[in-house]
Amino acid sequence: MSALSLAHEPVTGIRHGKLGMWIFLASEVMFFSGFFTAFIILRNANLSVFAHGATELNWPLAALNTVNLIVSSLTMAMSILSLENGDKGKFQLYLGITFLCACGFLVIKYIEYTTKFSHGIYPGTSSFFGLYFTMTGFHAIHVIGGMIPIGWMLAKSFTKRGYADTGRVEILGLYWHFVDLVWIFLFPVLYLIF
Amino acid sequence: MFDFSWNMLSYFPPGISTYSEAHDDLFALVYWVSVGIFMLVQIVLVTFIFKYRHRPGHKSYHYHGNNVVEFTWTLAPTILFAGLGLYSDEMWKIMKYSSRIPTPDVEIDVVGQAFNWHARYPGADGILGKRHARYRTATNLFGIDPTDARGKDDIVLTGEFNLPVNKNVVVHLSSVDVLHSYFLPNFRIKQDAVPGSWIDVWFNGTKTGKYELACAELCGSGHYAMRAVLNMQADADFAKWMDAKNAAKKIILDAEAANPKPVEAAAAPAPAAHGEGGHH
Amino acid sequence: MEAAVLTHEHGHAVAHAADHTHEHHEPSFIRKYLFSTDHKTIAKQFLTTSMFFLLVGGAFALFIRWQLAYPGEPIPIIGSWLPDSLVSNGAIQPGFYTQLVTMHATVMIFFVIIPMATGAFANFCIPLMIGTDDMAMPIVNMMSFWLVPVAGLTIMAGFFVEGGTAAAGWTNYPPLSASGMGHTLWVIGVFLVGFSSILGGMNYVTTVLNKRAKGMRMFDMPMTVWALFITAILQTLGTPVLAADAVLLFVDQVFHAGIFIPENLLTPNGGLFPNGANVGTGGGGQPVLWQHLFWFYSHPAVYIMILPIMGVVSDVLATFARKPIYGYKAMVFAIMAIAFLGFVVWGHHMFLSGMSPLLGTTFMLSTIVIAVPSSIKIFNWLGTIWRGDIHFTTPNLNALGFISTFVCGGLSGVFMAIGPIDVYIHDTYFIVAHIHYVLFGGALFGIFAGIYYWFPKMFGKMYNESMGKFHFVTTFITFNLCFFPMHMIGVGGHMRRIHDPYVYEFLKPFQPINQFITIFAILLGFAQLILIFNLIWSVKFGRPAPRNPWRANTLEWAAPAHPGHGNFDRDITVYRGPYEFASPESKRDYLPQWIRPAHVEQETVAKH
Amino acid sequence: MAAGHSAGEMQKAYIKIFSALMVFTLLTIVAAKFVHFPESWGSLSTVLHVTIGLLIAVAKAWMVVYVFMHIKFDNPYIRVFIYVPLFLFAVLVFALTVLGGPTL
Repeated sequence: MSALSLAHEPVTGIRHGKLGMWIFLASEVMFFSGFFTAFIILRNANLSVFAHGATELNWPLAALNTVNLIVSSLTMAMSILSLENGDKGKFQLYLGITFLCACGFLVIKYIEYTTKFSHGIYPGTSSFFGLYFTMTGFHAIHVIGGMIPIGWMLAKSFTKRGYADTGRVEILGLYWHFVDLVWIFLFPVLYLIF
Repeated sequence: MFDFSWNMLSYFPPGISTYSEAHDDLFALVYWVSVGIFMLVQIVLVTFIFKYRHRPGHKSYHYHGNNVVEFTWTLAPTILFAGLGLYSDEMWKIMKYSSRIPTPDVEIDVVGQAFNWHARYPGADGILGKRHARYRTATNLFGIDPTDARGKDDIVLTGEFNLPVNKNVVVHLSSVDVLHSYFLPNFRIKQDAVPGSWIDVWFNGTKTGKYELACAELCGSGHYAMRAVLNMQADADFAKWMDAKNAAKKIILDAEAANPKPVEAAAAPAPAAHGEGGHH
Repeated sequence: MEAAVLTHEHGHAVAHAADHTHEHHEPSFIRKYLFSTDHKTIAKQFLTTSMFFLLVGGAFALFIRWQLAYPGEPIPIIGSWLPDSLVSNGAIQPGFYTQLVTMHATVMIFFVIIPMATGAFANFCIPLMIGTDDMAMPIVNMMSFWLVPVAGLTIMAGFFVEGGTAAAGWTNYPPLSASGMGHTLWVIGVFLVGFSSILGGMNYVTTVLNKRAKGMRMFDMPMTVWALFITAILQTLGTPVLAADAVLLFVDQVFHAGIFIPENLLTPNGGLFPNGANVGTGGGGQPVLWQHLFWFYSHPAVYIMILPIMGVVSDVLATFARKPIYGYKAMVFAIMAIAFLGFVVWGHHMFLSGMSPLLGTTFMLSTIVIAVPSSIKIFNWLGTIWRGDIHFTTPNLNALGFISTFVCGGLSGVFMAIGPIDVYIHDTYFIVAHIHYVLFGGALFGIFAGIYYWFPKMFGKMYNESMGKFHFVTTFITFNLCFFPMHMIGVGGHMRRIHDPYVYEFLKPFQPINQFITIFAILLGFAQLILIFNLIWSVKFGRPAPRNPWRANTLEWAAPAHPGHGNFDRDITVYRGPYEFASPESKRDYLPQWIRPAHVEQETVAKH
Repeated sequence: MAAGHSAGEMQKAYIKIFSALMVFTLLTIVAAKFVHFPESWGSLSTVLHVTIGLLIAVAKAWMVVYVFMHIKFDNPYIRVFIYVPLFLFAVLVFALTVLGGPTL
C-alpha cells in the first residue's frame, strides 16, 4: 500500500496551499467588489450625503494606519526572505514588527470607532456610515484573521523546534499583502475623495 | 376533468390593449419555434433510443465527432436565437423605453401599499400636483406637496379605478412600503412598483369592461389578495364619472375652506382588507 | 472539551478494535464518520444531509400544493399537528404560506441541489476520477461540509422565532426582507452556506489543477470533472458577491443603515420604516441594488446547479451507449461558454425591476446567446447515443430522462430571455414550470443518475435495479404531469406565491388544473420514498459490487470495489482519454484510461 | 524564493517599493486635501479628485501585487487569479453605472 506513488509533486508546480490561497484571494476580491459596487452606486445617487459623511471621518488617523500597513507589508516580505536565508533572528524580528503593526492598526481603528460612537455616529446614521462601518469592519476582521497565524508562527519560532515552513509563511504573506491592498483602496475611497 | 387544450396559446386571457396582439404574436412565434425544436429533439431522442438499443452482438460505432457538424450546429442556433432576440427588441422598446411613450391623454399616479392599490387622478384642474417622498405620511401616501395649489383638488382612489378606452394612459408607478408589481393580465402589462422611484407604464385599452389588476411581486402575507378592479369606460362615461368625482371633491374642499378644522379627505386610504398582522 | 471527547472516544474505538480483531488501526467513530477528512466520507455526509433536506423541502412543496388545490381546507392528518400561529383549523394561513414558498426554494436550492451537486458529487468524483488519494486540502473540505448543517439549522431556527421564518421568497428582496428575526437568520444562514461553497470551490479547483494522476492532461479528464472544475470557479467567484450582499442586508436589518431602503418608507402599520435615511442626514437606499448583487451570484448559481449534472449525464450516457462522447472538446468549450456568459446575463431576472431599459436590451441579447452552448450540449448528447449500443440501466434511464426534460426547460427559458414576453410571464407559474423543468427535471434527474451510477463505488454494494427502474418510471411520468400544466396556467396569468388564487376572477377556472397538478405532486413526492428505501435497503442488503460494474473507462473504477482511505490499491498512470469505448485497439468494447498500451496489445485484435 | 534573484536584489526591490508606496500615500493626501481646483470648475473638480485618487491607488495596488506578492517573479499562470475577478468587477460596475444610468 505504501509503495503507491499517488502523491506526487503538484502538477502546476505551485504548492496546494499557495494555489488555494490565490483562488481564495480571487474570491475575496469579489467579496469586496460587492461592497465597492454598492458604494459607487449609492454614492452617485446621494453625493451630498456621502461628501458630508466623509468630512466626519478622521483622515490623519487613517493616513497613519496606511503607513502602518505599508510598513507591515514590507516587514512581512522581509521576514519571508529572512526565513528563506535561514536567518531566524531576523525572521522573528520582522514578523514581530508585522504583528505589532497589526496591533497598532487595530488600536487606531478602535480609537476611530469609539470617537464616532461618542459623536453619536453609528452604522445606522446614513447609508455612507453603514458602508463605512461594514467595509472597514470587514477589513479589520481580515486583519485579525491574519494576526492569528502570524502570532502562531511567531510563537512557534521561539520554541525549541523553531519554525521553518517557508511555504506557509509565503502563503500567509500573500494574504497579508491582500489585506494591505484592500486598505490601499479603502483609504482614498472612504476618507479622501468625494 | 377540465377544459384542456394542447395549444398553450389558448390559455391567454383576452388581450385588450393596443399592443396585446403584437405581444401575443411574438409569444406565438417563440412558442412555435420552441415546439418545433422540442419535437425535433424528442423524436430524434426516441428514435435513437429505439434504434440503437442494446442487442446481443451489437457493437457501437467508435467515433469522436466531427468539427464541421459541431460548427454547423453552433452557427444555426446562434443565427436563430440572435435573430429572435434582435427581432423582439422592437417590442421591448415599445413597452419600456420612455422615449417611446406616446403623448398621454390621461396621466395618473399609482402606488402600491401592502395590500392595496391607490391611484391619484389630477382632479378638476387636470394637473397632478407636485409630490415628494418627504411629505409622505400614512394619510398622504402620494406625498402630495401641501404648498402646491394644483395638488389640492387631486383625487385619490383605492381598489377600483376607471379609465377611458382608446386613450393613451400613462401611469406613474411607485410604492410606499415594499416592492409590488403592477400586473394587468389583459393588457399584457407588468411592472414592479419600486419604492423610492417613479416608473412610467403606458397602455391604451381598446375594450370597455371590468378588468383585474393584480400584484405579482410577493409583498407580504396579504399579497395574494392585493387585487383591484380597472373599469374601462367609453369616453363619455368616463367624463361623467370624473365630473361626479370632481364635484364630490369640491364639496369637501369647500367645507374645508369654510371650516378651520381640516376635514379628513375622502382620499384617506381605506384600511387594508387583508392586512391583519401582515408583515413580519 | 472537544479534544477530551475525541481522545475518550478514541480509546473506546481502540478497545473495540482489539475485541473485533481488526487488522488496521481503526479511527474512532467521531473521526471516521463525523469529523472525517476523507473525501468519500464527506461526500456521503453531503449526500445524507441533502437527502434529509430533500424530504423537508418536498414536504413544504406538498403543503403549498395542497393550499393551491383546496384553499382553506385543512391539511390531511398533518394539519391538526401544526400550531395555531401557522394554521387555522388545520388550513394554511397566508403568513405561513409565504414562509412555505420561501423555505421550499431556500432549502431546495441552498441545501439540496447545490450541496448535492457541488458537495456530494464533487467530493466523491474529483479525487477518484483524477486518480488521487484525497482532496488538496482535506481539513478545509471538512469545514466546508460542517458549515452546511450549521447554516441549515440557522435558517430552520427561523420557524421558532417571533414573526416566523423568512417570508420574502428565496430571492429575499428588500424592503420586505429588511425587518424581522426570520430574515436576519436567513441572511446569516446564506452567508454561512456561501462560505461553505467558497471553501469547497477553492479546494476543487486546487485539486483538479494540482493533483491529477501521472499522464493526465486537462483534456484527459472526464466531463464530470471538467464540469465540476468550471462550477468550482463559478462558486469561488460568484458566491462572495452574495455574501457581500447578505452582509449589507444584515446591516440594513440590524442598524437600519438605509442601503437598500429608500427615504420615508411606510411600514404596514403606517409608521415610518426605521432607516438611517429618515433622520435627515441619510441618503436614499436602492432596493434594486440588492437585486443586482443577488442575481450576479444567483444566475451563475443556476449553472452551479446544472453544470455538474451535465457532466454526470455525459459520463453516464457515454458509458451506457458504449460510445465516446460526441465532440468532447466542443462539450468542454460549451461548459466554459456557459460559465462565462452566466456572469453577464443576471439582468434577465430583473426585466421588471425598473432598471434602465437599455440594460434590459443588453441583457436580453446576452441571455439569448446562452441558448447556443446549451443547444450544443443537447446536440452532442444526441450525437453520443447515435449509433451507440444503449443499455437501459437505471442511471442511463435517468440520464435520458434528463435530456428529454432539460430540452423543455431550456426552451421555456427562451421565453424568459426575451424581455417583452418576460414582462407577461414574469412571476407567473410559467416561471415556476421552467425552474422545475430545469432544476427537478434537469438537475434532480441528473443527480439520480449520478447516485445510481456511483452507488456501487460509494457503498461497495449494488442498488436494486428493478426498484431503481420503477422509481425512474414513476418519477418521470408524475413529474411531467405535475409540472407541464404549470406552463398553461402560467400563460393564463396565474401568479406565483399567492396563497389563494381564487380571489381573482380570471384564475377561478384554473382550480381543476391546480387540483390535477397537486395529485401528481403528491404521487411524485411519494415516488421519492422508493429511492430512499432502495438506497437504505441496498446499503444493507445489496449484492456486493464488483470493481468495475459498468465496464467503464474512468479512473474511479480502477479503485477497489469499496475504496478505503487513500482510494487506490495500484499505481495510476493515464494513457488515454476517458471515453475509449468500442475502440478498435481493444477486443473488449471498452479501454480504461489506466491500462498500459503494452497490456492492450496482448489482447488487440488484428487491425483491418 | 523567486528563482534567479538573490536575497540582496529582492531586499533592494522591497525597499524601493516600500519607499514608492510611502511617497504615493503622501501624494494622494496632498492631491485630495491640499490641491483645490477653481470653484468655476464645478463638478469637474470632484471628477478630477476621484480620478487622481483612484489612479494613485491603482498604482500602489499594482506595486504591492507585482513585487510584494511576487507576481513579477512567479508563475505567470497565477495572473489569471487577478485578472478574472477584476474583469467581473468591471462588468458589474459598467452594467450598473454606464448602462444602468440612462433612462431611454
